[in-house]
Amino acid sequence: MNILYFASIREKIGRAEEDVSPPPAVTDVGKLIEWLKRRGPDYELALGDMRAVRVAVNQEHVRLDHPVHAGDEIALFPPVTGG
Amino acid sequence: MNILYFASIREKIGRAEEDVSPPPAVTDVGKLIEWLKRRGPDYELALGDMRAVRVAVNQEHVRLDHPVHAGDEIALFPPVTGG
Amino acid sequence: MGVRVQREDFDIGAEIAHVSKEGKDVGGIASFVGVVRGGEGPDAISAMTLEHYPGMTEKELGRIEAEALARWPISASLIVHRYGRLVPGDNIVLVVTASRHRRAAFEACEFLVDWLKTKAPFWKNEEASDGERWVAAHGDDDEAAARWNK
Amino acid sequence: MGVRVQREDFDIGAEIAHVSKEGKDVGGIASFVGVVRGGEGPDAISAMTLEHYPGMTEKELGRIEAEALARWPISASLIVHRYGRLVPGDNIVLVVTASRHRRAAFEACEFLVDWLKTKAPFWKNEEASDGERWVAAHGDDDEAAARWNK
Repeated sequence: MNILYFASIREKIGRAEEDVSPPPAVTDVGKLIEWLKRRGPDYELALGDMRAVRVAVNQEHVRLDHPVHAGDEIALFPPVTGG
Repeated sequence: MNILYFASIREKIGRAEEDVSPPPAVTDVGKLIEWLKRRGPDYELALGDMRAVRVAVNQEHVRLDHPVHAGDEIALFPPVTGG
Repeated sequence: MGVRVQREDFDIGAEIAHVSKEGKDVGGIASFVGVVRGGEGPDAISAMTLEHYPGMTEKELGRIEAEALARWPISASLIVHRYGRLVPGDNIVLVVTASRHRRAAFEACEFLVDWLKTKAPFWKNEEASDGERWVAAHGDDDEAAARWNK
Repeated sequence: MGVRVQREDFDIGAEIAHVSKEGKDVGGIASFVGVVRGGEGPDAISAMTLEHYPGMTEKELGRIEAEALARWPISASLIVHRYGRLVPGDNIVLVVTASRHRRAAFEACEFLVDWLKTKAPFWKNEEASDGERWVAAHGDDDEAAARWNK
């Protein structure tokens, strides 16, 4: 699945986008984030405070229990600040 | 004094402006209008329904008891309809 | 700050840019353009002519603008009102208000537009298929302007 | 009807004229331009950069516009939002709504602007004398947007 990072989360992780293949146990957004946080301190820093993380799956805002599948476009970003 | 007519009142009276010298007894707007109405049927038609006549003296909206003097610019017009 | 009454059309983009530059610490510019409605059917007008009282109109528009500036924190504003014969699609009036805060800009702009539609010394003569007529003052617009007195 | 997200500036006059012509039976066009505030003192910013989520942004703006069209009798509308690095005085966003009635045009325009300021997927990075920082989402704007849910 393709993961996009935006704004401060993108800066902390150090990349805008990556393709990942999590294990089959990663079935929803919450589990995906827990899995990502174990990839290193940058991920832990970027995703540690879940109150400041928002998620979109295939460009729709979703909650942590939303399922994820191979082929999904998953975006992680801080709360929007508007234009 | 200089009298200006606008819109439907101008059309009924048949002129946009005239200089008049009413007698000394014409001391306020109400008396001026009564005096004008005696000048002919066009004036009577234009000024007969006082609910549809508004008055400005020297470019300020006034009531019928407002005094008039030689040298004043007096405007008679229907209620405004806005832009 | 400014008020103009003119026969000519106005350049909306240039006017808004000017107000935006004139104001200090501007965050938002609200504007409104009133245009001549065409429509279809028996009520459709083919043209309208706005008559006004030169000199007094500018004074009254200036007073309206001053009132808006007293009620809202507006850093720059403009009213341009046309007179003369206009056809459907033509611009009639432009109101622009710039402020640090968008809410103030919107409210002052709407206040000015409501006022202009009811209190500004213009008289409207409409041309339709059955001839021309002077428009009578009506109540809806007075109601809209009355909102602001509450 | 239309939504555009672009790096380039927009031509306010041309956009308003286009919306005015596109709409049927238009009597008034309300518009709002949001610009980068400069200001003075320690809070003053020297530049800001808007980041967005290409594709999702356009979808969300399209939804907002559809909601406005469902709530008010709007005959034409436009949202143009810029992204990238902007300096004080630069245009950020343009919202234009055209309607037969001025009240509908104003309300729909203000609704869209409130929404854009809180819900549109943009992230703002501000540059000031003491460095740059990501702006945190704040409460005032949410309150303004919440007005419309009452």
